[in-house]
Amino acid sequence: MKPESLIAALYVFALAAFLGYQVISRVPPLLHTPLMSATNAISGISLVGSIVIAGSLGHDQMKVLGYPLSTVLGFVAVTCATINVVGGFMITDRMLRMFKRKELPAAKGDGKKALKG
Amino acid sequence: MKPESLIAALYVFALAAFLGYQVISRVPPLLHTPLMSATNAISGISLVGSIVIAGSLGHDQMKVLGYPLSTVLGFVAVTCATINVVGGFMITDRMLRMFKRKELPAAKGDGKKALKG
Amino acid sequence: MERFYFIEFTYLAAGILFILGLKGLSHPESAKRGMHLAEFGMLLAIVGTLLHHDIVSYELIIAGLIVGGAVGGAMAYWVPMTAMPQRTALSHAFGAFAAALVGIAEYMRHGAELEGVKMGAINLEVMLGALTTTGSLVAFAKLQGLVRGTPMTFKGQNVFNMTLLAATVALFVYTLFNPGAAAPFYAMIALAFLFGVMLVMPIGAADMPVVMSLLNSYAGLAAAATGFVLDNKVLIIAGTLDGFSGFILSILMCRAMNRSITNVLFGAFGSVKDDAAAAGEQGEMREINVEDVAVQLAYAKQVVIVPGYGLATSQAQHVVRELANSLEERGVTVKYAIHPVAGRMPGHMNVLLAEANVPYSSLYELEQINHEFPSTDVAVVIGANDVVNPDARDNPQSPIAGMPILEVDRARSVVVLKRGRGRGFSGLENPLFFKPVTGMLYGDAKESLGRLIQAVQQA
Amino acid sequence: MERFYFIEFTYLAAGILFILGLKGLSHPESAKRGMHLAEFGMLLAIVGTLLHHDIVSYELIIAGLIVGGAVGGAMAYWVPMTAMPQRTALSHAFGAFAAALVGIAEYMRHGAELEGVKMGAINLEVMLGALTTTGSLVAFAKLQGLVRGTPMTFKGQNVFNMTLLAATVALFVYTLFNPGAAAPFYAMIALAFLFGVMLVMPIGAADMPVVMSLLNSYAGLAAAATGFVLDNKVLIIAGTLDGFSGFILSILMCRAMNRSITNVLFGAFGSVKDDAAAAGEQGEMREINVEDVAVQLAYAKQVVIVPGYGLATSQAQHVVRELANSLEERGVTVKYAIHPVAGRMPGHMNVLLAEANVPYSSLYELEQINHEFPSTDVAVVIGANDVVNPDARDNPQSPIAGMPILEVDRARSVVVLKRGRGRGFSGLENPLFFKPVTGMLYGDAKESLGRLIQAVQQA
Ligand SMILES: NC(=O)c1ccc[n+]([C@@H]2O[C@H](COP(=O)([O-])OP(=O)(O)OC[C@H]3O[C@@H](n4cnc5c(N)ncnc54)[C@H](OP(=O)(O)O)[C@@H]3O)[C@@H](O)[C@H]2O)c1
Ligand SMILES: NC(=O)c1ccc[n+]([C@@H]2O[C@H](COP(=O)([O-])OP(=O)(O)OC[C@H]3O[C@@H](n4cnc5c(N)ncnc54)[C@H](OP(=O)(O)O)[C@@H]3O)[C@@H](O)[C@H]2O)c1
Repeated sequence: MKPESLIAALYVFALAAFLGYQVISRVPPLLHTPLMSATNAISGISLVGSIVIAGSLGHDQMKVLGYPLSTVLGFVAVTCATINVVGGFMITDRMLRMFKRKELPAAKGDGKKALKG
Repeated sequence: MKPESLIAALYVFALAAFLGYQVISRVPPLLHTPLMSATNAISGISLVGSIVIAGSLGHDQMKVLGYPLSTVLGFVAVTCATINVVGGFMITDRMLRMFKRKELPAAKGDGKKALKG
Repeated sequence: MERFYFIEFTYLAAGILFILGLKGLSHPESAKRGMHLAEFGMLLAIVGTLLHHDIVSYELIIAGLIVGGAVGGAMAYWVPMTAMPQRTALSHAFGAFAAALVGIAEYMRHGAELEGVKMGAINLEVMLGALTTTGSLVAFAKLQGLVRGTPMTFKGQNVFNMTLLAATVALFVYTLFNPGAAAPFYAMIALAFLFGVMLVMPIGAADMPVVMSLLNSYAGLAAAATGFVLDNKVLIIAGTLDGFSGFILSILMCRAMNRSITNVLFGAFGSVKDDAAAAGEQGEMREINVEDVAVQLAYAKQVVIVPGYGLATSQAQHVVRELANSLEERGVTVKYAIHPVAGRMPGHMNVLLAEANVPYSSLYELEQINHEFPSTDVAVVIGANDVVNPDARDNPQSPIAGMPILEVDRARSVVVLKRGRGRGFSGLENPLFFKPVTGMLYGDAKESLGRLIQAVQQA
Repeated sequence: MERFYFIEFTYLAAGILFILGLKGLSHPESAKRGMHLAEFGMLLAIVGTLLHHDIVSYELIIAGLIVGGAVGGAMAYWVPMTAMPQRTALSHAFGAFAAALVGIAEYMRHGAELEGVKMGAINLEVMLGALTTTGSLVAFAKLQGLVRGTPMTFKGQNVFNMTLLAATVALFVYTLFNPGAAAPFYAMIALAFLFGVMLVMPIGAADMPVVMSLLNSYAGLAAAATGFVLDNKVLIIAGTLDGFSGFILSILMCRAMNRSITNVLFGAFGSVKDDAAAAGEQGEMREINVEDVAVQLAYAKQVVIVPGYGLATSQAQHVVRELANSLEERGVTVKYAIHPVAGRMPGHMNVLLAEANVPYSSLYELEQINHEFPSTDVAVVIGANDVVNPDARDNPQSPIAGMPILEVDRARSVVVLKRGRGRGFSGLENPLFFKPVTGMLYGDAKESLGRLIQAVQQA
């Protein structure tokens, strides 16, 4: 790793850390569960790394079903990471879709009025 | 500028932009004047660039009092930037020192009580 | 060159979109859009990566994406909301495992020529990845009830764990200076996997949420480390965001339970349990029958419902909503009081009730509702215990002293729905149940509520 | 190598410290500490830079630091608080000029071998730096009263400015592709300097604050560009933070004045003035003498003081504080109502009153105080006009319609201290002065207040 890139990476890390703190600390308790699954999904970003490895051929001797071992590990990694990403995002969406501000236009509201009036 | 460093710089820029927005938008009106002079002082950071130029010898022909022109420009830059930095920070401190939460232990408070009691 | 820039820009965009996505979560209105941004960001990052020039063949990639997508989709589609904690734990395991594998593969490929910094990053990535994987799996097993949820301890456990940790760290350092030496590297991984198990095993199921958010942040840090290994900034950004959210959440939880993280991890709770047991009963609980409760509710002006972990275990969220409806139809004002750590994960109650179509505008947080109890006719406590335990407020000796509570005991009358004399998560006795204002309605929350609804109709 | 890392780490640390510094400004308590962090960060960055391996001789550096430090210190030490705006403007000019010079020097040294991206960064840096320099100088001159504060316009100005801008941009683009060509580069700079003047000249002194924050953000962006040129990230961070704060502040100001930035920059305000003048007087102003005011104040329960630009011009902050004291000694509750855009720069009134030792706990913002006016016996308006103009609320036709105001006209009685019939910044007539509740106490704010204090003593 070239020194320049190391430094650059550290900058990104430091700034992201601040930003993470700022942003996350503003999420209301109401949304903490979605937050958990959302960050969980985002952490599936290691998928990016996995893909490169699964697609490129390592020059390592050990072969599994004709593929270099490292490549196979890459495949497993892709699978796991994808589970994480897809699962995480879908569940988050599902949860968020459940949060509603106002009542559905249910008979309820009217019933109430009817009784009040 | 190497592509890698350009990209890295862009990352830093983007993250800093977000952070700037988050942080600044939390500053209360009470402190807007100090904020102005503080950021003004911080923008004097170009001092860093100026110093390098004032300290290194450009291989440019034009000479001013024996110094290469670019170096002299560097000197002027250092001076200006320093004015900006020192002035900005000192004035900010001076302002902030004026902000007090509670009364100074002035006769006022007592006087009040005295009258009330 | 063009390609290089294109890829890098997809990554940059992804990073920005992730941030925007999390910003969106600051309000339920903007949350959905935020998530879609984040998802789009992920898509961008993937597309960008597929163009990477090292990639020679796509079949394994495609295969992995398809299999993973199918499994992930299925999991997301079929898990009930009440199984959220387990699912998240499992998902962590997968994510962390992927990170670990990437690290291992990287090592296999350029093990020898790795220099200090990069080797350190790989070690960090692999170690965090490994222990998070097994740790999350144990957490999953406990939450799912596959293994005993109670803390599992054995003699000399701490000594063992410490030596384990020491050995792992030693190997970590050693490999730093001899990247070529494969054996120690793999040994370190093995130990890390084991350490993950040892770390979570002694922790009770109820504490899992805290542990999980911690594991969450480890998983994030592992991803960030991967970013350092591959010199890929979007990994660093995403990983860091993740690491922080996990960390902040666990802090919040601990604060709301007022315990220290160390206390959670190295559970000093066991002892407390005993003292509490020793404290024993304080007088009589007044039982009360469905009809009386129904009448109270039917003719009340304001009713506040206080859900707790019991609501989750008995899946009573929908029935609660029905009860609330029938009361509101009678003109009763119904509000829900949500304690930050009611249930077993942050926002647990909010999700359950949202699932039952309760609008979040009628969910009230601690500060918003506490001052309303005095003017509340009936407070209905459904499977909640610790979060309404007056001792936290009144008794400085109590182990949960200082933990903010919902002050239901200030209401004109209180009805508690629970199955019996069971303790809450903290294992403490709850004086509320012995107060004159309180009536106990025994039985599984769901059933009790069902009977209540009918009774209310008659009333 | 070690040195490289050391330098880079000082920069990283500096960047972090700057951020912490600005975070500190989110509360007056933490502000001081925050600033010290930022200052320490700047120190670190400087020390780090001094170790840079390109540096061969230090005499010019030392000289520059000494001279600059002395001048800067003197400026900071002697400017009165009321001259804040001017000082800031001047300081901007210096900072921007430095950025421009760095760019020029860089160009002199490796002009020819600069490729696209870097040349673009240099151009941006130099252009922004140059126009900010002259722009800020003009702003300074106007605020200091060295030149006429009123908008200076001439026929065909817009056409001229547009061509000027076009020419600058053209040269900008040209130099991108021919970095070697020095003449166009320097021509661009010259035009940029000129453009800065043209940009600010037509803007009235009162609008300067907005312009200045904009220039502030340009200065920041120039610094950020320098960061791209020198591939130095701390410059990017600091510059970006600066750029954003300037931008956000100008937005806030415009919103509070409800005008658009373009409207400020290309002042459509002139026209409005005339209409307003046309509107002319509406009835009689009721003059009222010091003694009556004194009695009103002395026997009031609650008095709210509403300071405005007039307080600044007449430097009356200390006298106000004295008046408040003597009233409080009589048991009167005194509160200060601070409008976000009272005065001529953001937080102007806060600083002035802070200077006079008014604790910020007795300064109230718009939302906090407006509902209190009905229960206020006397509202004392000191040199404020637009910020208390009821038209903004009542008259949709008014050019400032919708601008939030302090609703003093709801108070039981209002006393307005001003010199005469002078209009406010907006140049509009103010119906408040003609309302029956309102009494006018003519004269310079400082003098009137002085007389008031004595009268109160007697009362
Ligand atoms: N939310 C979080 O993030 C989080 C994380 C970690 C720990 N915790 C802890 O979890 C606890 C949450 O407090 P809580 O009041 O919500 O729950 P709790 O204190 O754990 O009490 C749950 C109560 O529900 C009753 N119950 C269980 N199953 C039931 C059923 N099927 N029907 C009716 N009642 C049932 C139990 O009594 P019976 O057995 O008699 O029925 C028990 O007393 C707090 O101590 C908190 O610190 C929360
Ligand atoms: N704060 C900001 O950031 C900012 C920035 C840009 C623009 N502005 C604008 O500035 C205006 C501020 O409103 P404002 O009410 O504070 O001030 P204003 O509307 O400008 O009115 C100031 C008043 O003070 C009086 N005055 C001037 N000198 C005085 C003296 N020596 N003694 C007593 N009275 C004196 C003047 O009347 P006489 O001549 O009769 O004495 C004038 O009517 C707003 O329109 C705002 O939009 C503010």
